[in-house]
Amino acid sequence: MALLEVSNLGIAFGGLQAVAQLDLSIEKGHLYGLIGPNGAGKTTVFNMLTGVYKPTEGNIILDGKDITGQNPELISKSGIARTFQNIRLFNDMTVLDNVKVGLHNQIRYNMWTGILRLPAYKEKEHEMNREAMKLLKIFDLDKEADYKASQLPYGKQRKLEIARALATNPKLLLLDEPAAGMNPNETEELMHTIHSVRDQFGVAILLIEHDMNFVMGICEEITVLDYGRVIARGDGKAIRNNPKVIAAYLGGD
Amino acid sequence: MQFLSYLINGISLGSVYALIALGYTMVYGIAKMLNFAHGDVIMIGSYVVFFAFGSAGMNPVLAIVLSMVVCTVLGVTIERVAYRPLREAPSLAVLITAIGVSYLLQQVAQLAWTSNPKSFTSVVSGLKPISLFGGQLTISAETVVTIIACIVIMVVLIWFVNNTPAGHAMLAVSEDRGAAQLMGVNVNATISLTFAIGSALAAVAGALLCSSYPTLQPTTGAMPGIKAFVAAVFGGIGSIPGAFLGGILLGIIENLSKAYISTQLSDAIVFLVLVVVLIVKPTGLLGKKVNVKV
Amino acid sequence: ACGSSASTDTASSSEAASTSTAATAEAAGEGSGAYTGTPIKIGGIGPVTGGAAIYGQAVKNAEELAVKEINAANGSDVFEWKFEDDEHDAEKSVNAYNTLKDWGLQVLAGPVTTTPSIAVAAETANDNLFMMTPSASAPAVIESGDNVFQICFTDPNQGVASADYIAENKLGTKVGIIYDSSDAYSSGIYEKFKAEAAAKNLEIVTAEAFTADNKSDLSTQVAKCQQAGADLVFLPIYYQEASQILIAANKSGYAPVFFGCDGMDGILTIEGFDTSLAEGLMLLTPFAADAQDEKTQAFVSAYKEAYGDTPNQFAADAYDVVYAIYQAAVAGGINGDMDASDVCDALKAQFTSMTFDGLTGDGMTWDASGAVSKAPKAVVIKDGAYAAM
Amino acid sequence: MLKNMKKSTKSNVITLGIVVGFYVLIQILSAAGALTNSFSGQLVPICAYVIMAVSLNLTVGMLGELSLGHAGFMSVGAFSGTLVYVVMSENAPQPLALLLAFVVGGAVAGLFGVLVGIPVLRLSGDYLAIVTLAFGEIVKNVMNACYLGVDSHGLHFSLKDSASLNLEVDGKVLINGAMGITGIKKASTFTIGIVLVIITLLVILNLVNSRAGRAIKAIRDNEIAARSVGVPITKYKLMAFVTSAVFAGVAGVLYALNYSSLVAKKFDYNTSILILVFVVLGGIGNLRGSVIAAAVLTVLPELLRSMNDYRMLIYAIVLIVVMIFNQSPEMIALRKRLTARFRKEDAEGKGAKDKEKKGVA
Amino acid sequence: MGEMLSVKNINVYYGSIHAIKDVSFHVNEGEIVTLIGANGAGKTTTMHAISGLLKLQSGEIDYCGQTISKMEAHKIIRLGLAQVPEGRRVFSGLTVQQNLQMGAYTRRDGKEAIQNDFDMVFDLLPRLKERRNQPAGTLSGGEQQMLAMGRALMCKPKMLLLDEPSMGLSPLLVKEIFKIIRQVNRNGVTVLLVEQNAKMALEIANRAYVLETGTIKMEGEATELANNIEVRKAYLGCE
Ligand SMILES: Nc1ncnc2c1ncn2[C@@H]1O[C@H](COP(=O)(O)OP(=O)(O)OP(=O)(O)O)[C@@H](O)[C@H]1O
Ligand SMILES: Nc1ncnc2c1ncn2[C@@H]1O[C@H](COP(=O)(O)OP(=O)(O)OP(=O)(O)O)[C@@H](O)[C@H]1O
Ligand SMILES: CC(C)C[C@H](N)C(=O)O
Ligand SMILES: [Mg+2]
Ligand SMILES: [Mg+2]
Repeated sequence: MALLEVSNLGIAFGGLQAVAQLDLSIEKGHLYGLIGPNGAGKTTVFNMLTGVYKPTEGNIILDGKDITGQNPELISKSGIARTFQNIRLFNDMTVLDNVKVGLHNQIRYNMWTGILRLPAYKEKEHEMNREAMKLLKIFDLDKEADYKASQLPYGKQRKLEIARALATNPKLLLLDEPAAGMNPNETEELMHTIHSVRDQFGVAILLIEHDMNFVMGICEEITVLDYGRVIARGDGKAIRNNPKVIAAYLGGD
Repeated sequence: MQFLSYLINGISLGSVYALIALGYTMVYGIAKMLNFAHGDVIMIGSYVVFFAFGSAGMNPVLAIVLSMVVCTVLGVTIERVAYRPLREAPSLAVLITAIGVSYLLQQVAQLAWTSNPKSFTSVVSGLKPISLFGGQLTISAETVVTIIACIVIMVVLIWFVNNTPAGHAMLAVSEDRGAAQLMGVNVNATISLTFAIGSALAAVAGALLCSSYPTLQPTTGAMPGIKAFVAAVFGGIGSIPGAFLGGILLGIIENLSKAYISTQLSDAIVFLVLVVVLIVKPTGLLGKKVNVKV
Repeated sequence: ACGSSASTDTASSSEAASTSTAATAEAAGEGSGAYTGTPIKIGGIGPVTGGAAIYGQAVKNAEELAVKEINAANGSDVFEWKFEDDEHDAEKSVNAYNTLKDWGLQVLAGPVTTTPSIAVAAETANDNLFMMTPSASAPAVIESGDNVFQICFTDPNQGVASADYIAENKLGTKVGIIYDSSDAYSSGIYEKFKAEAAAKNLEIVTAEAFTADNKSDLSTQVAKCQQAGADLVFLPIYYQEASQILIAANKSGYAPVFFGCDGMDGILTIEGFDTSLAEGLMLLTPFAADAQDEKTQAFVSAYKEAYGDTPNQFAADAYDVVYAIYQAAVAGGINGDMDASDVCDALKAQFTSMTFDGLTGDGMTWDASGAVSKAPKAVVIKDGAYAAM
Repeated sequence: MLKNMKKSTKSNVITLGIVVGFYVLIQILSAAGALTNSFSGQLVPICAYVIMAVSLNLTVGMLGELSLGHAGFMSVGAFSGTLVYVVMSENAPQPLALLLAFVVGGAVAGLFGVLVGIPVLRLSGDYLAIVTLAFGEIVKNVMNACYLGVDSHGLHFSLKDSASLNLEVDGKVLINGAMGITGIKKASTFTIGIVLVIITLLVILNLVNSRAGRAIKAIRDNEIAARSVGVPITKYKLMAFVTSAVFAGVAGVLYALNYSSLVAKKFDYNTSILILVFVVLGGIGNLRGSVIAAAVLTVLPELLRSMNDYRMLIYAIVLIVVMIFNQSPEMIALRKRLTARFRKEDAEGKGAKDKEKKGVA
Repeated sequence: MGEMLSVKNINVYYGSIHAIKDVSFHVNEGEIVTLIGANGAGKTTTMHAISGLLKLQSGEIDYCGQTISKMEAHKIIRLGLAQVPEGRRVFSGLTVQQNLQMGAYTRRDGKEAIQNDFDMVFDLLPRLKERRNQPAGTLSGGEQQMLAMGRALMCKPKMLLLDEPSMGLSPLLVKEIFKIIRQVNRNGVTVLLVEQNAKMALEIANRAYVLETGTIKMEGEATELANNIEVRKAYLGCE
């Protein structure tokens, strides 16, 4: 069985069927792309996978466990982490603390340990700092650890979001337009980073992106949505040449 | 019959709350600030009417117009001096300044007019109360006028906001000031206009509040101000019909709980109902649910 | 225990003092020079800002007036006086007291309201500093210590007296009550009234409360009294709210006998109030500003001249406090050089033994608990003025 | 990163140092007899308000929720703690009674914190503010109508009047409605106050700089993101709210036991607002600021006594002016530029130090 | 062709952060000029400085022969200088239609003309027509981006400031947007464009400036820069 099994997933907002009859299956450690025109329902799929929206139909099974309709906290614990299309950082907290919040369920000690500064506090905090810095280093953010998140430029904010998501030690990482607002060089760099993250953490990655070089360069399999429905599926090459995809999404040259 | 009379008392009180709440919600809805000095602007307005109409014998309509002018100038000045410098500051900062302004107005009123209570002569004392069921039930002229004023103001406000350029500017400012500026909206002028309208409404509210409940003191505006704020939230803050509905309901709940449960605990009951309603309907009765797209 | 049990020695001196007071009051400005020592530092505390400011202002004015008169009449200064604001708040009142102590306070004429007074009384008891409140009427105020005195009636006293008066004069058979349950004074009177009414077989048909937070609309309370068929409504509340009740009752055509306590005094002075609505209103009060006696008239005109307002009973109380202290100080040989504790002991001895004639009563005496004994006057409002009953 | 650790620790040490320094200073002044009655009389209330402000800052600054009913928690704490003290001090040693009073006051307030916490989980922003305001008003109204007495048959309770308690003649009314509790033996001292301030600061500072504190701040900054990384919102919102309530309760006991009487009216909306003023003026989320603002603003009206009738007028003006001076972005930018000029090298590259990120975000 | 916009030695601060350092450049009437630069270079800051959302510390900005650097943002817009801000900034509580209406807020040329432009925008961006009554806040990211563009067009500007107008758009729409920009420009609107997609930006632009950590590092004809090795390396992702 695959890591993520989505079957017949759908949601409607009022009269609008934003996503319908979506099937998706992602293997452990896979790099998977989800693309489609604006408003196709990609972000909505992410929102259902992470419990932000409750699907009106269908099932989501992660690692053999049905997580359909669970709340985001639980889903995070089950092993799905994400970034957001509109960046959502903890703006008034430092870069380091942003990642440490991501470690919330990984390195734990209870409230009293913190308040009474029991020995475990120091130990665990050190561990957290170590882990967090390790992650920041991967994304080349270690020098900005003390900055407030809001003071980072856009591109770095995107990276910080990914670092934070990774801190939750997910089995599946969802990235919503990670390269938006980055120039080609930065995008290139990000591709490498994502590859190495996958290799290092063995995490499956599902990503949404409109930058075709990025998607084609990185994804092993791609699903294309249009008006909430799957219109194509396959590897980069197949997608690039699919006439439906060209018509709805890529546009002919 | 008795029930009806309590109900009418409630509506009467509620219509006053509603009138005040309209001013609150207007300012809140556009400027996104809780203007805790609103009640005190009402108090100042009432004093103006008291002296112009009660003491100097001016025509009541003229007295109210005068009071509206005074309150508008006052409201716009307060906004200019005390709130505008904090436009970009956290909203709590403005809240605290508003509280400072509230203290200030009360102190000024006390120094100017002493703390001795004044008994307000109803501005509609010329009108006859409505008598129903052969006199078993009377609805005072104040109540009738207040309700009519409320409805008229509500309708005009809704029309204004939705159908005039200035109204559109208000909507835009309430959503995103920076973006509104980029549309060519003069944010400061729009907020000033909002305060002008809110304060003019405060003058009307003051005259009618004191006509129904005639004791006038420097603290007169404080409690009705808070209650009206509660009413505005109850109805869904920022929503004009919500303010009306919230005000009326608050008045009714307050009076019915006095009538049938306990006069001693009626405040607690009113607030309890409010809490329960908000738990069930977290954005108030007519409040928009804010859709955060993730 | 009242004045009668005091030793003859002090009793005679108090007599002497009381005549001298009367003399000063009458012949103000002549410079009788009864007091020759260092001025005594007397302080007042009360709310001069905030919701209860009317009471504090009245007390402040009257104290100032009394001190000025006494100093002028004496030729040399008897009192040095200072007044501090407490915003009707216990914490602020204690702060005010401490500020006065820093100034050198020897005698306290205050605070004005009950809640602050209880807090301050405990402090004065600790310091053994003489305190006399003009208007804080709860019994708990004087329970704090034997150094604390009241010049006003206590609340229970008024509640009982009102019930007795109503019963004896058969003013009504079905009694409704409207009181302020968030106010110590009002609920204090209400409770005792209720108990006494039961003893006197008065039927209480309904007791309705309001609070400081919902007092702008009292129409429902009035309607409930009307509904219950009350032919007399007892109003142990202050005059602002009472005026609202009268207006509301008038609107709904309800005309029972209204009966109030000392807090009702002032209703005729509300600017803009249609005094015809108060016609027939009865109240027990120790003071009426339009009483015809010379003392009251002199006081009222002096007050009006100085402050532009008609004084209410709290002003009269405060005026009496200063004069009573003056009388006691002269009789007890008190001097501003003494320390506050000695002053206190001397004043205690005087007050528990002397008799004082003031604006708010003749022949006032105090027992060791600090409570005053004086006769309440019942008045009725007739033709827009108080008339004795 | 180490620097970061140090920075927060250093800041905490400074904050506590200020408190201890203040205590020592007062002791010295007092020994030298240089302390006025007026000032020494305010020491305990100052401590109580400091605790209130610091605890409210946990809700407002850290959790990011507006509370207009903090005095309500103070009230329930004050009444329950005082009741315990009044009853216990008759038959238990003084320190034990006192300790118990604080524990019970804090616990009862905490319990109410849980109760109010439930709507907190569903509401936000001004709707929550209204619920907390409502809570404060409900407490005030109910306590004003609350009569509690004790006689040989045990406790009697009524929401009507003391006569309805039906006490025996030997009975004693403990809480007498609007009159509240009277005849309290004054038990609070400045030393107790300072100890409580320090405990409060330690607990809240430690909490804020721990895993739980980060979770709370994360919820404040972005609830959706916090959820997405698995922070249980319910738990941490409640934790912040209840902790804040507990300390308000303790402050209530400290405050109440400083006076001979206790009335519900004291803990009204105005008091809640006053505490909020301390928090905002001291800086939202800045605990040291809360300490200083609470102390200064408590003393200020007393310092203005010489202004007589204009006292509160001036207080109001000071409040407005300070607020504008402190919070207006122009003023902040101006101040920053001035300080930057003085510490040029220091300012370099330390963007992280700048608190304001407002601009045109 | 005269200078329509000239920016002279401007300095902008965020608190004590010096974000824009002595930047000067100009845009001639009828041109498309693009600003390229890495993340955090100060492109958005420059845009905000021009439109009046941020205050200058020093320097001057002239537009159509008029100094606008001391002018308030809303007055600048009235001079025909519209901006599509970074991050879209749509009025999320208002519907698509109302958002577009706000775009035409300053226009006084009659209902009909405005109605025409409505049709024009709906024509260019048909998705907006589909969603005309949906609250803008619930639109997808790309839809919001279209709305921001449409809203600026409704203002009938003389000059458009575009801050990453293609961000979050599908490849098809990116092409579409660039087409629209070109078309608008042909209709007489001067454009100042900030883009991460430097390649396409340089394709349609006449001239370009390269911004690096708050200072202009290079300037020149667009085609020239597009062939510059450094630029190609740094911004176009070509070795
Ligand atoms: N809460 C909501 N209420 C109403 N409609 C919604 C809501 N959320 C999304 N939609 C609609 O559902 C559709 C799908 O939106 P979604 O955000 O998933 O698109 P997307 O594929 O991510 O597009 P983009 O690439 O532009 O981000 C859109 O048309 C959007 O307007
Ligand atoms: N509100 C702010 N407060 C403090 N610093 C800021 C603020 N906004 C931007 N900055 C800083 O100013 C510099 C320029 O930022 P700006 O947003 O103008 O860059 P940009 O070129 O538009 O980048 P991007 O491509 O990421 O949009 C950056 O270093 C950024 O960190
Ligand atoms: C002046 C009055 C309001 C005082 C009142 N008798 C009290 O005890 O509080
Ligand atoms: Mg999307
Ligand atoms: Mg930018």
